Amino acid sequence: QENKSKLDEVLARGHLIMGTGSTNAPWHFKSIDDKLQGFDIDMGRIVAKALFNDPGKIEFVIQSSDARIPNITTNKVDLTCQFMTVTGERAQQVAFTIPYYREGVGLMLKADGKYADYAALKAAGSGVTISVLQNVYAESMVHAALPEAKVDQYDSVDLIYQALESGRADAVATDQSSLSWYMQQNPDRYKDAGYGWNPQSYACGVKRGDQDWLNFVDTALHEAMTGVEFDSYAKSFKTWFGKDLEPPQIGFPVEYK
Amino acid sequence: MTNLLEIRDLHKRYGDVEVLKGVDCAMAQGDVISIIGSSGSGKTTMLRCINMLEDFEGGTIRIDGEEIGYDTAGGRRRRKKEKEIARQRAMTGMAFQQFNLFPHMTAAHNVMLGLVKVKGMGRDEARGLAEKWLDRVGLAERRDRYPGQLSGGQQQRVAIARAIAMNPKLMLFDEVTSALDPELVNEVLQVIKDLAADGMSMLLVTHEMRFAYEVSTRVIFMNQGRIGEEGNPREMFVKPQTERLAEFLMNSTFN
Amino acid sequence: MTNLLEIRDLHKRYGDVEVLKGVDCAMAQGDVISIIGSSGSGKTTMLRCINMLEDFEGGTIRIDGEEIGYDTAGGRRRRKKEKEIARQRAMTGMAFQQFNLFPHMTAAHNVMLGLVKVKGMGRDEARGLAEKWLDRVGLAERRDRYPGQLSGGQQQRVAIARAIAMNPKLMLFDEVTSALDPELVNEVLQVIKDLAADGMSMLLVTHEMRFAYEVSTRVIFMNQGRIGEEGNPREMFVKPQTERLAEFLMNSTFN
Amino acid sequence: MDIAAFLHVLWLARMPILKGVGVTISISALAIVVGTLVGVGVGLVLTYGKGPLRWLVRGYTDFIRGTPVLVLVLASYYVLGTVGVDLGPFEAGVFALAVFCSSHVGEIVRGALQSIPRGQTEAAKAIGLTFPQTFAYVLGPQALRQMLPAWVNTAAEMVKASTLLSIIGVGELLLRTQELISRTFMSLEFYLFAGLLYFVINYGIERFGRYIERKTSVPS
Amino acid sequence: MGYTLNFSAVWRSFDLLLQGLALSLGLAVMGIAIGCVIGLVTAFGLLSKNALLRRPAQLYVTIIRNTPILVLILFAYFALPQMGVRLGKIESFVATLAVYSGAYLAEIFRGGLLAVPRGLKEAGLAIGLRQSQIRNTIVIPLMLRNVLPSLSSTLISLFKDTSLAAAIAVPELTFEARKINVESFRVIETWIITSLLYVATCTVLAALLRRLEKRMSIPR
Ligand SMILES: Nc1ncnc2c1ncn2[C@@H]1O[C@H](COP(=O)(O)OP(=O)(O)OP(=O)(O)O)[C@@H](O)[C@H]1O
Ligand SMILES: Nc1ncnc2c1ncn2[C@@H]1O[C@H](COP(=O)(O)OP(=O)(O)OP(=O)(O)O)[C@@H](O)[C@H]1O
Ligand SMILES: [Mg+2]
Ligand SMILES: [Mg+2]
Repeated sequence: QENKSKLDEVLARGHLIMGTGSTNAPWHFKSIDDKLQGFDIDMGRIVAKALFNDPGKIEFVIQSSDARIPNITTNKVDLTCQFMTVTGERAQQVAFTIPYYREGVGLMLKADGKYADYAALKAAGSGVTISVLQNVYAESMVHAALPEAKVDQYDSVDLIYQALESGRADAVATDQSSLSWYMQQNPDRYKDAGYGWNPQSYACGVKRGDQDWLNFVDTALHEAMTGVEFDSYAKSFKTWFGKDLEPPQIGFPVEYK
Repeated sequence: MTNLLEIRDLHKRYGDVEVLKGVDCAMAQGDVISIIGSSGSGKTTMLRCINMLEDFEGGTIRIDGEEIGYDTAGGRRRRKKEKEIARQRAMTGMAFQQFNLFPHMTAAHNVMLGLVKVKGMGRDEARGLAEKWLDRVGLAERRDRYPGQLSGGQQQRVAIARAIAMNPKLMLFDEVTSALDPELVNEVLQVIKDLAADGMSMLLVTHEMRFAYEVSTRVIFMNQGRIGEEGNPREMFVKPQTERLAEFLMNSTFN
Repeated sequence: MTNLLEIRDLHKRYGDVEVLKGVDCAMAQGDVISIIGSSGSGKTTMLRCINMLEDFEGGTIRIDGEEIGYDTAGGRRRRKKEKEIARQRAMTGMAFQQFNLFPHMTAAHNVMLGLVKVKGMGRDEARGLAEKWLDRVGLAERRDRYPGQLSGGQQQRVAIARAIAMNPKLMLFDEVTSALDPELVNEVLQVIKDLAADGMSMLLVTHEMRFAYEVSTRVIFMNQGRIGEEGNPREMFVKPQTERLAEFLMNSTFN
Repeated sequence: MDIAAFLHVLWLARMPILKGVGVTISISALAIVVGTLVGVGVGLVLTYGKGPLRWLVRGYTDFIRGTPVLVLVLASYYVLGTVGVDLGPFEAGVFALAVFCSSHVGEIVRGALQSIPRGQTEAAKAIGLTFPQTFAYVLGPQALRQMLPAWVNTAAEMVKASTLLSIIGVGELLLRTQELISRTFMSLEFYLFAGLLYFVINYGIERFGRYIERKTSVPS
Repeated sequence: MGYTLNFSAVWRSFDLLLQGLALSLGLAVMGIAIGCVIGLVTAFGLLSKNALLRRPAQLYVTIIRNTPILVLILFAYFALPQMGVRLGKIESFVATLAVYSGAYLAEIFRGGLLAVPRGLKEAGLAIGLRQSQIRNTIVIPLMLRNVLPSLSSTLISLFKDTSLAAAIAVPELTFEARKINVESFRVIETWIITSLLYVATCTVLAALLRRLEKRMSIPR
């Protein structure tokens, strides 16, 4: 009983409980037949497969972004994979796994809009308004690319797109993955401004202080990106980001290059 | 000389029910007329028509020769403008059974309101007049009390002062004592008596037969929307002409 | 024979003000006692103590020998249990100035409520009794009306029927006619007269001097929280012994 | 907006929306029922209670009424867990709304009871009714009529507050709507449609309240 | 459970919360002030004998009161510009709150107006006051005194509704709190402090209203 690892608990339970969202494509959202899908979801299934050799043995707990860390710390979930940006401050509260995606911020414009590209936006100075997801550093993040632009922060992804659509904003600044998914769903209406910046890592989170469990999840993700489960990872990557991955090189492990 | 008040063939209905079925009445300057009659006979309604608190469908009411509420020109009858009616209402003063003092104003402010807003008097002048009238009704020391701090009898006296201060040509009283405890009735009746002695023209609905008898120059007995009998109080109370009045008087003297 | 009601040295205060300053009173079966006195003299308070609607600080009240509201044993005085007090309250019936009918029940249900819930009577039996009493007060046809559909006089008669139907040993009436229009007063007074004729013991606070004179076997004049004078109505009204009563009677007979 | 395209998407999404409506209605109904039962107790203490108990309940209602519902929701989901009561999101959400509802109903009950004339209690006492009987037959029924309109308002308030449970992942109508938007990106259309559904639910409650009011009105 | 509270992240951004609170208050004051005017006009409309005034007033109140305010906010901010009405985000929110509170206040004012005895209006007529004078010197002052006790509940709810302005990027208190959450993930701590700020503000608001009630109360 004492100091038993979460790993044993999950194995004994027979399924994994993962916290995630349901309102952000292509990361975690609902299909037409009301099933959760997306890249985060697939990461969860990879961990479930590692645990039980069955990607279906997983239960999803839907949570808002605000709930990601509290649900870990109060044991509501075993693991959270929900496009969580790794920061030092957050790492003091939860233990991050190895990253499973590297994200950057991009700018999206209306195809028939006033501004042609990044240069035009930058030239317009304080005349442009950029809609972004709410964040403490949202303002400085935008200003890194467009030093004078006005910044409007919304609390959900659909609203930043809506702001662009209804003319409340001149461009959307958000994750490139989300932007490319959105443009793929709405062909010909939008265009990329052709500028990317602000790299960040996405990782899953588990409760602090359980090295055993963290090791296990790390191993599962690591082997998905470089080892036996690479095919599942690559297939998911292709589905949600539309790009084919080079298979890992045989020979000397890439980590030690 | 024109009559102070002249009512001709007054008709008033509420929905399907005709409440006043042709009332005629004339009143000279200085008259004090008591209106008696059983409940529902139309006494209140008649006063309310005179003060245009109710519209009426037929007949004319004139005060000092001026037609109240309507213009009848070329056979067509049109309600006067609201502003004109407001001016005419100020020719009569009215005191109600429920006092209807404005609860958020002191006694003095209750009296001053009409003086300032209707007569356009300055506040100081209005204050002086209000104090004069409150003194007259015996409330010199209660000027700055609110209605909730006054007894019923005192409230009713403020209400009378409020009406009188507007210097109306005619005062209307509608059962001004019947919401009062028996012991408070006298203070109010005394005020009305004093006004009568001063020559104020008054029309009062009352259930106090003794008072009607003592104070009025004429009594009107209303019966089912018409004037049933009318005359000098001494004659009417002692020798009622109609059976209905005799019956009414019998019932009214139990207490 | 024990007295029906016996009050000894009753004291009651509201905060700092002593409202009853030692009232003694005894009443035999079948007595009809009118309590008169000016406003604030403590008449209502006395009735409310008898019915334990108010706690009181000193003295005893006994009905049929049973001490009301308190147990005084070995010099210590303890309020009885709420349930016991409820039972004792049912020994007296009370009618209020404001009727206090239950607005969400018909006349018949108002009367039945106590019969069913307090006396534990069956609904049919209670209904029969309620109808009998509503007939007695002349409301046979209005049994199934709600209070809002009845005139004040009719409401007051229902209230009396509600109290009487409980078959109390003693009826208490607190100014039951003073919220009524003058013409409705008579119907209620008539009901009380009939009850008196039937031998019901009654204690009534009233401002109707004429009625007190006609109906009561004894009159109590309350003055500033004490019994000022007490006796046979014929003597008291004609030859008051105290100056205060003489003054009070003079003021009360204006109307 | 392209109406035809929207209607097509709407038709495909009918099941999740219906489920969302179902969850919204069950959350609201549970919260209203539990909140009302507790609220009646709260109202009774506020009206007739004495000393520390009353003082305590007064503090409870004032604190709850001043706190945003969102905070109540988060607190019952996370903070209750730390004291050993581990509720699922649905139960925690219903609990939070019921607590919120009880403080409002408590105030409504107090207002209704206090507006009944004292004479009613006295008349009931005078015919020998005990206090519980007085409450059951005289005060309660009258208070019920009195509080009906305000209670209907509170019920509609609960339906609107149920949207906040989306934060802790309860699949009620708003979260369902947001899920649909995240796939279809028709935000305005779906938000307005959800607004319409909420309107229908609340209007239904309003009509129901009117109906009960008419049914129980006393002729006068 | 072992969760230890750590408020350092909240204190670091506390000035943001205070700025947010100031904006919340500003939004509430502006929105509700305009709402009062709308509510007053609508209340007179609701009581009008003229169906041309009454019906639209009823329709307005029914629709607004039964629709979640979030939908109204999104509609005003995103849909109205597509219909040619473009307000800034603050103006848009204030307008929405005004329209929303107007509907609630209209109902409250209506109740207060009904409680002004008819006799007082007649007494005003009898001394020759015009309708508008009666309305301004007698009816409205008395109505305000009638509604003050029940107003505090509504005003507190409306104040809390300013938290929804976060949805359209208005940096009020809830918006700032969420920002701190996203950064630090100290969700529980942030909400504890934020809700204390809300509760404190509501308590002050309620106390002010009680003071006002006392000051305006009529001596008796
Ligand atoms: N607003 C109204 N709507 C309908 N009927 C009314 C209205 N006001 C009065 N009535 C009816 O008009 C009739 C006359 O009423 P009025 O008040 O003039 O009688 P009254 O002689 O003053 O009686 P009381 O002595 O009871 O005051 C009554 O039958 C009454 O029911
Ligand atoms: N609840 C109360 N709190 C404080 N004082 C009260 C209360 N009830 C009555 N009093 C005071 O007690 C005194 C006696 O009141 P009570 O009602 O018994 O008089 P009353 O003789 O019935 O007068 P009335 O003829 O006006 O009904 C009055 O001075 C009254 O102001
Ligand atoms: Mg009348
Ligand atoms: Mg009394």
